[in-house]
Amino acid sequence: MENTSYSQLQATGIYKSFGRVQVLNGIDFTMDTKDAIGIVGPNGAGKSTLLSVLSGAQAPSDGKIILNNQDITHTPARQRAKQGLVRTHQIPKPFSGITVFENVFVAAIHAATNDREEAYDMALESIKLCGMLHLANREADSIGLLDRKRLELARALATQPKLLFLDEIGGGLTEAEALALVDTILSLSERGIGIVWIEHIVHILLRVVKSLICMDSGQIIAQGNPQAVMSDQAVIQAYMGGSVDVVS
Amino acid sequence: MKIKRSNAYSMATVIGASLLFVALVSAAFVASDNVLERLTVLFVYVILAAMWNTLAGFGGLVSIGQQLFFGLGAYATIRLADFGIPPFVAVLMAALLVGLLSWPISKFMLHLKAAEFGIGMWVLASVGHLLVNLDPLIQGETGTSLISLNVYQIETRRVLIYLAALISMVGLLIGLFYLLRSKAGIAMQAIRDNEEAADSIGVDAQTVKKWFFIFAAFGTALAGALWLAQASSFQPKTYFSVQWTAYMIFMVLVGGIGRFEGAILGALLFFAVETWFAATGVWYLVGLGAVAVLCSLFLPKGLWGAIESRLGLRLIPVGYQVTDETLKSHKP
Amino acid sequence: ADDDTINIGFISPRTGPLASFGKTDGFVLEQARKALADGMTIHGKHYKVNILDRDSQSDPARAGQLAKELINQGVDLMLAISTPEVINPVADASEAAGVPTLSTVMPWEAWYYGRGAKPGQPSPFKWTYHFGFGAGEFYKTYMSQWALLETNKKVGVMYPNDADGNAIRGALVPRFKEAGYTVIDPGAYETGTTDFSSQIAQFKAEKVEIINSFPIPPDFAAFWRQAAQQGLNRQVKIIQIAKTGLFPADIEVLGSLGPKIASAAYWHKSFPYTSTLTGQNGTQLADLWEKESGEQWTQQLGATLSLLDAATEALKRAKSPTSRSDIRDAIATLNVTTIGGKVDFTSGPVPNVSPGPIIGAQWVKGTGKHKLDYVITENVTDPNVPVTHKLLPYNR
Amino acid sequence: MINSLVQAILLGGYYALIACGLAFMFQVMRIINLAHGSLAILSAYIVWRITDALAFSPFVSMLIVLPIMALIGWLLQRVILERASKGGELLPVLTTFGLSIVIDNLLFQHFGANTRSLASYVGDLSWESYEVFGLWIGKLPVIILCTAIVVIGGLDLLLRFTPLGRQIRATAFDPETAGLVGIDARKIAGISAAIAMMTVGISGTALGLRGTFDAYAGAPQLLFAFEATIIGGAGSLWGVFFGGIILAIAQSVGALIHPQGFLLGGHFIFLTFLFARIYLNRDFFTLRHWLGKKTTKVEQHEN
Amino acid sequence: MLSAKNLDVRYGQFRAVRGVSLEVKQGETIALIGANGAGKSTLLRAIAGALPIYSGELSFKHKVITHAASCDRVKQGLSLVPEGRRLFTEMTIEENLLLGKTINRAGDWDLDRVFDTFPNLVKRRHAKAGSLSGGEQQATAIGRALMSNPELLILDEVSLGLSPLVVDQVYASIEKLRDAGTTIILVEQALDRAIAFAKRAVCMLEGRIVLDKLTADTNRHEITEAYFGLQQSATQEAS
Ligand SMILES: Nc1ncnc2c1ncn2[C@@H]1O[C@H](COP(=O)(O)OP(=O)(O)OP(=O)(O)O)[C@@H](O)[C@H]1O
Ligand SMILES: Nc1ncnc2c1ncn2[C@@H]1O[C@H](COP(=O)(O)OP(=O)(O)OP(=O)(O)O)[C@@H](O)[C@H]1O
Ligand SMILES: [Mg+2]
Ligand SMILES: [Mg+2]
Repeated sequence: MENTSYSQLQATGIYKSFGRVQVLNGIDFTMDTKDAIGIVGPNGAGKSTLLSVLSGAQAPSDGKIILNNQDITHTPARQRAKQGLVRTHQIPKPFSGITVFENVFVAAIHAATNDREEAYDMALESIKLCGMLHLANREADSIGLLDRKRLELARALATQPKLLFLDEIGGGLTEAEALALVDTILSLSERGIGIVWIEHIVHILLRVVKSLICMDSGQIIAQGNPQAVMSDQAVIQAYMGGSVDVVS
Repeated sequence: MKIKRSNAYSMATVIGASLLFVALVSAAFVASDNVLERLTVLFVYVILAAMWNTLAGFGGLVSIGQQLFFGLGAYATIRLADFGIPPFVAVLMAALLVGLLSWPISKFMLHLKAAEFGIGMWVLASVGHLLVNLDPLIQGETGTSLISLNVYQIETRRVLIYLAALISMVGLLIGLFYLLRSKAGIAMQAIRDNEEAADSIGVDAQTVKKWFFIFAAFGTALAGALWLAQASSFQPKTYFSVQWTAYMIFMVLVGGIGRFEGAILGALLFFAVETWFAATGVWYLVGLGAVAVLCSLFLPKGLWGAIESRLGLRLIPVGYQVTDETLKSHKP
Repeated sequence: ADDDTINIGFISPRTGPLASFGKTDGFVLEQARKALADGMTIHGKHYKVNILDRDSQSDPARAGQLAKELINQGVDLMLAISTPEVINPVADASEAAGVPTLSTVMPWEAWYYGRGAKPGQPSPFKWTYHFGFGAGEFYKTYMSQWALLETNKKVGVMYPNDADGNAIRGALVPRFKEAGYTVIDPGAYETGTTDFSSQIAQFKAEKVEIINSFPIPPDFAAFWRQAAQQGLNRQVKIIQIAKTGLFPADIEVLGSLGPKIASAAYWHKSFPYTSTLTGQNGTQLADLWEKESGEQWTQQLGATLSLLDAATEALKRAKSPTSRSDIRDAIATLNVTTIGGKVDFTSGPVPNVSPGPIIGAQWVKGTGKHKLDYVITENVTDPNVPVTHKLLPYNR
Repeated sequence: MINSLVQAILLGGYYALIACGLAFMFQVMRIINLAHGSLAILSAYIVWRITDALAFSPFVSMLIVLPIMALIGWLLQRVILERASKGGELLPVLTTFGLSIVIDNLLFQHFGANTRSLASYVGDLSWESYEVFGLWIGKLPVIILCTAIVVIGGLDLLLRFTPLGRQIRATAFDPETAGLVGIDARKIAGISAAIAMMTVGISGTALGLRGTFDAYAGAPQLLFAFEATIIGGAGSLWGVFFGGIILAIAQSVGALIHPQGFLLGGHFIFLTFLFARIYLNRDFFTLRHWLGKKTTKVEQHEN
Repeated sequence: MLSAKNLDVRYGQFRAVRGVSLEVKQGETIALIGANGAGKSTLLRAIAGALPIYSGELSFKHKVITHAASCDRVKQGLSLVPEGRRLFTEMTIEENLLLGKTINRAGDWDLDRVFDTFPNLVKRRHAKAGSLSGGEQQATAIGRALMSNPELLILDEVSLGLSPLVVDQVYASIEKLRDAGTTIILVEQALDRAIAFAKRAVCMLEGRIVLDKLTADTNRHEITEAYFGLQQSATQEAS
């Protein structure tokens, strides 16, 4: 397991269990921090859990996580966030008692910069990028579910991430909205932000990612070129079924 | 300007508050004894309400055990005075000591969630009380008195305590104001709403909570020490009584929880109610309880919350408002 | 205050947990106001007398605040009664403000040492005075009471960690020992304790025949019921309690365990004195109360009236009854007999204190209209009080 | 020593009984009822009033009081808790705190300052005892302990295995969604509160029988109940039973160490449990993992 | 079967649903579409009784239910799978499903059948719902609604968060329901799927219904058109 010189996120032998339930079963996973990677897999495969482990919200039961040659297995989430490793939550967790702007601002001022003016700009910028400017002064508990998901994204963006973990932020969008989202993510990717995106709407995902991972029962069952992964027999069996929703 | 943090009202508030402060300072030399003594009590109430609001309103940490710090503040004052430290120095030192003590306490207590925190604090207050009872100087519930204050002439003493309370209150309120407007202030509210999410965006929840906790402990201890200074008697049961927290809850609930102005308004109201109705005894207490219940049910944001949403009045803003121009300028 | 009105502040616990002390105060004040309706003539000058009574609500913080308010309203004399929770904060406020204050009904040691006075040093108090029982009186009374029955002289003591308990422990335990008693002291307990099995076990093992305690009513009920469950009641000949047992209701709740509990009274309706203020004697006062309220008399009736007696006597003796310092001087040299007995500040054990009687008594099954009667068994601290009954052993 | 232990267990039965209503509301209805102690005193007063006025045995009076308490619970839910719990987790805490002040003082206003007890109405039962192997075991504490077992066991079965129990839990968790699956949420919430208050009625009677009470006696009862509840953990109501007993044993041990240690002992065990739960839980998983996987211990992060 | 006249639903001052009228006939299947924030969930929740109706009238099977409690609506056969699942997270899957049976309406849905339909739930049946993955939760939520044997089943964001395989399974089972004559309203953002499944498409925009047609008579283009105005600006804003 020798370290490579360029910037890289590397997870080796990740196990995670909740009591008796074994959720992650030896995940090995490496990515360049500028990659855009998609993760698919049946419900309950452990995708979100993997994300939690990588972002530091949960500690792995076993395994090692290395970012840029540095062991971050035991680094708490808040420090990973400051190092540029940020996630969104599948079930949104807004700060419901403060406004949308404040939600995003608190992220900017704590993870990205100490300068207030700069943080204002960063916050406004990410809110704008997520198309929520008109909601900026609304209290976060008065916005609907999809806006909450957008808020998750805006908040994560305001931390000026280097590596962004997205957990099902495209669900429930109309097609036009989804396409807009794709544009947003692509632009992030072009800026050199690494993306790990969990999504069930495969055709949207495939517009963004260069490489795809499919998980099942806490293991990676296929990874690499998206087209190849999607036509993998194991993937079709575990994930796609006879679905019409194939690569378009 | 992209973000507004103050408004026309808040400018007026600053001026008004400064004038009021000057007036209150000069009152020390002209007002009647009774007025000075009552105002001292009011200042202590304002401190108590503001400190509880700091924890519960902005941090979601509902403590039913703030009497711990109130009592310890008074106790430490007695102890220090017994060592021969001049009483007013002892008051400040006591508050600082209790603030210091609250740091290790915070290490444990802040890991607790919601109700466990609240009740845990209550139990801790009870432990503090029982431990203070073991001190031979205090002689258990017998207590003792801060007789070293008797060296001052009654007039001097009254004025000194009044000024000490006034300055403490103003200092703590200003401190609180800056704390809330700082980056820790907004972080505290984020933690209140969802600690895990706050953690995921780089907020150091334990540290932020710790500072709020220590600040509130310090302020509450100062209030306890001041109360002792103006009452002289120290009986542990009195100072470690949950009733102090009940008063704090009442003031904050009625005034407006999570609102800077609310705590102050609540303290004023409580003070007024106490002044006028306390003599009615049982019915006064029944009334206090009933008003607290009604307020929490029908005015969950308190009187100030109602005023704020009715009139759009924000005297002491601690939040962030994106200006209309910014909103417009970003629209295509 | 204007020159021909004397204002007296009066603070007592009328509501809250200590309300059984203050229950009769309204009635006694009414008697006093009637007597003072025409004012007082002192050194040839006529004064109106105004009593401003306040309810501390059993809250010491409030008691202190009320005292300050009354002081600022210009009272000439402050009175405080019943328990350290009322008296100490009031006395402290008065001491700070220089207002003469008279109080009664708490052990004077807790009043004196509990407010920062140190033994052997001069009194730090210039304005505050207290009369009534103290540990020394309890000692005399107990010695006299316990000698009435044949026992093995083993005393189990249960003193809580409160003002009364601490004042009593320090003063009594060594003296019991000197007097030849074996004292089994498990140590101070915190009020609110609900299980006393270790103390009970110890008392049983040591075969104590006398128990002495200063508990609050809930603690005593818990203790004594558990003691009975453990069979301790069968070996105890004298159960001598103070504080609980002042009022009949405290004993009634014990049901069949209540009668024959020994007690000590700071006042009893058969005290042979009359009030200097109202002219009533004990029986008249108690009967009037029973008639008006329908409830059994309590020793608080006489205690409150004796405070008012002493206060008015001091006023009469003051050079000018509207000058705080003159009143203070009058109190300092006061020597009168009130409905509660002698109040004498000229010869106290410490300055500012006049010790008063505490008479041995016992609760027995009622023979008249009450469930329990309170009878006098001993009178060493005031021989003028007639002994009416023999002390009955508890376990028979 | 053994005697102390036996006494502690008996006392623990009382704590469990007084705690179970609180725990029911806390664990199941998610309401922290700070008026719990005051309500227990209220019920004790009602039992006392009926017993005194009608010369019934307190046990009979209790049977009369149970429906009254149920009604009080139902009203409490409808008038106060329903609204309060909409405002989040904190609001009921504050509301019931206010309520307890109201109840205490109204009780004082109505019943006055005298200490009361139910013990004088049951003859010598309050202090009679069995003598077993040289141990004296009070009859009343045994009755109370058994009652605690029956009440807690009954509630536990009700909650776990009956449709009503399921509906109660669901309603407490999310009344709106409960409505969407066809539960009459208001009715069920009312029933839950009524059940909780009936247990409070029982514990109030126990309180009145074993000790004395006055209008302000609620607060310490509340604290004991809370300690038992939290020591017992949030798992099931049985936890509360053991919580009560552990609390009582800790108090006894505290009293053995230092005469003033009775209450302190209870508080310390409470705090110990509280923190042990936070810290051990984390270790617990890693420990299991450690044994299973034979890898180095992995520290868990706070989150 | 369901008839809404001029429904208005508000959050405080904000009118989220504005004068919506909608007739649903027995056996119909309706796809409710609309942009994010159009008011779909609000409308459905108001129909199910989870939100108060500000004005207008709602009737179900010829009975006015404008102000009926949500549990009474379930009793009459109206069941909602809410957006965001809203499971009882501290209870097991099985308990969640059994709760759906609180109103024991006649019909053939029971535990076994739900587990047949969602086999991925079987091995987790005694797990707390809160510990499930998003998709497992969605399946449980649908199962719970089915347990009451509804006549009108309303599904808000049916396939949100489900893997394609499970989406297929879910659709297979609601197709069975549809074919058995159950009336269904669903919110589905995957237009193709919605059009393929439903006989009628209803499109909302800013709280109003702007299109209501049989799917046979319309096409993707017309539907996208229906909320185009909003879409265009959203796209611009985001890019
Ligand atoms: N609790 C609430 N308080 C205030 N406004 C709300 C609330 N919930 C939703 N809204 C607002 O009501 C409008 C309609 O929301 P609704 O959730 O019904 O839309 P929707 O069509 O279901 O959208 P989505 O596709 O996001 O689920 C939105 O503007 C939203 O911001
Ligand atoms: N805190 C927890 N306790 C117990 N089990 C858990 C916990 N969190 C997740 N699980 C279990 O771990 C498995 C993986 O969950 P995870 O949320 O990672 O799935 P996922 O791949 O994200 O699925 P989905 O696509 O449905 O979101 C699931 O079976 C879930 O029930
Ligand atoms: Mg997931
Ligand atoms: Mg919706």
